Amino acid sequence: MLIEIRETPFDPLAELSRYQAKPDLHGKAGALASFIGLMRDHNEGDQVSAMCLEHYPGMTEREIARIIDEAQVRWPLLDALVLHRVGEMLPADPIVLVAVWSSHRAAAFESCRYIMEALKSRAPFWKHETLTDRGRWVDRNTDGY
Amino acid sequence: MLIEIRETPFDPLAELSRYQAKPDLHGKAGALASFIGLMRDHNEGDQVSAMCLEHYPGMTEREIARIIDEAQVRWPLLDALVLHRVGEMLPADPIVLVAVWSSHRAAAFESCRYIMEALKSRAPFWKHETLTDRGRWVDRNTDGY
Amino acid sequence: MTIRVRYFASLRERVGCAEAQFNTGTVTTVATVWHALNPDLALPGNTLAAINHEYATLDAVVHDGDELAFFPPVTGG
Amino acid sequence: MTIRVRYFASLRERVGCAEAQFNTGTVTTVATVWHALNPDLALPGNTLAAINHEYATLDAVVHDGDELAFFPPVTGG
Repeated sequence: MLIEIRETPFDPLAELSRYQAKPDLHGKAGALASFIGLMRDHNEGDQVSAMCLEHYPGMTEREIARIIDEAQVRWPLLDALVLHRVGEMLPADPIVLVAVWSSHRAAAFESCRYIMEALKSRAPFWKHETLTDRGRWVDRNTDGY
Repeated sequence: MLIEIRETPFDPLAELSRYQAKPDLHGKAGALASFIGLMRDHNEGDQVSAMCLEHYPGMTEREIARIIDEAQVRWPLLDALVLHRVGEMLPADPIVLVAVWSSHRAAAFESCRYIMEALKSRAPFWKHETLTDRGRWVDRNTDGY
Repeated sequence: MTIRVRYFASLRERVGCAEAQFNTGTVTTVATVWHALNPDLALPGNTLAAINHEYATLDAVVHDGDELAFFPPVTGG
Repeated sequence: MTIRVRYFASLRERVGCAEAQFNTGTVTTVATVWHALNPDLALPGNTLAAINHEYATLDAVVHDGDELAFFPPVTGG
């Protein structure tokens, strides 16, 4: 299990490839469900040219770890990987990667979505968007279900 | 949108990287949900040393295309990629990749799972497993919900 | 009229061939083709059928030049 | 006792500082610390609080050495 907050751009698919090479997943994992959140160039009808993601170092990692623990109680998971970007970023930049390995697909699908939704509602991150003429804090996440 | 049946091993994460570079997704896609099915070295309590996947060329591709069409009616999707392996394979080999791009995460999560479940119940593929002492046809897929 | 008939996976092994041709002068359904070609083998209850790459029921009518396929439950993914 | 207080994101901007220290001799709750430090600013209704990196309610008691954080609804992912 790995949780990391990244201050520089990362390639989620390359990270996933690297992590997936772990020998204990070989032949055991039948299912890998993953979600990648990417920065859009528009939000709520406005063009967004840049974004800055703030977080609460320490609490963020602990909250994500608690979320993964909860998922491991509910589903038989083999492994999980969560990477999250902070700092200044541009449209199309990857923001978050959530990946879950399991023997079977139902556990992988459901726990991946569970982790992602819990992260969005509980992990202490805050987005500040740069629009054409001003900046603004995103005031809440939309519901994902 | 791309659907391909592959007769040789493929790297789903590398394929996903290549596909994701499409310029029309840049800045538009906020969510990429993907599922990768991998060959396990065990099934129903038996060790599995190899597997052969048969399909019905032509119908397989058409049925997957129909499934993606159905998903596009139900959810606002930006793009979809489905790759499926056929022929002889070994444990840990990727079998299937389903990836969906959307503006928002709910559509990506739900349509990815929908496509995967519909593929498992309708796309004409058949698995033949090689066990330690014999071969056997997998007689049905388990329910994924 | 001529129908191209195909069998897949375990059903191909039970029937003993991958492909057959069926000729008839009358209106014919999926089930009729099976029984005519396999008089000694009851159609397994879970068999699926497709006409021209599209799922079909056992009472669907087949036409000249159609490709009719019989196969067991699918197990891909 | 001494409490380390932290503010994040839009709440940090409203309060005008990222970090403060609060000293008291009596038993204190999350809400009491806010009001003592920000007498002119009502606690926004959607504010979240955490004690030592764990979510806490406004009536939770803080202890000597605790780190208490106030922040708006989270918007990561």
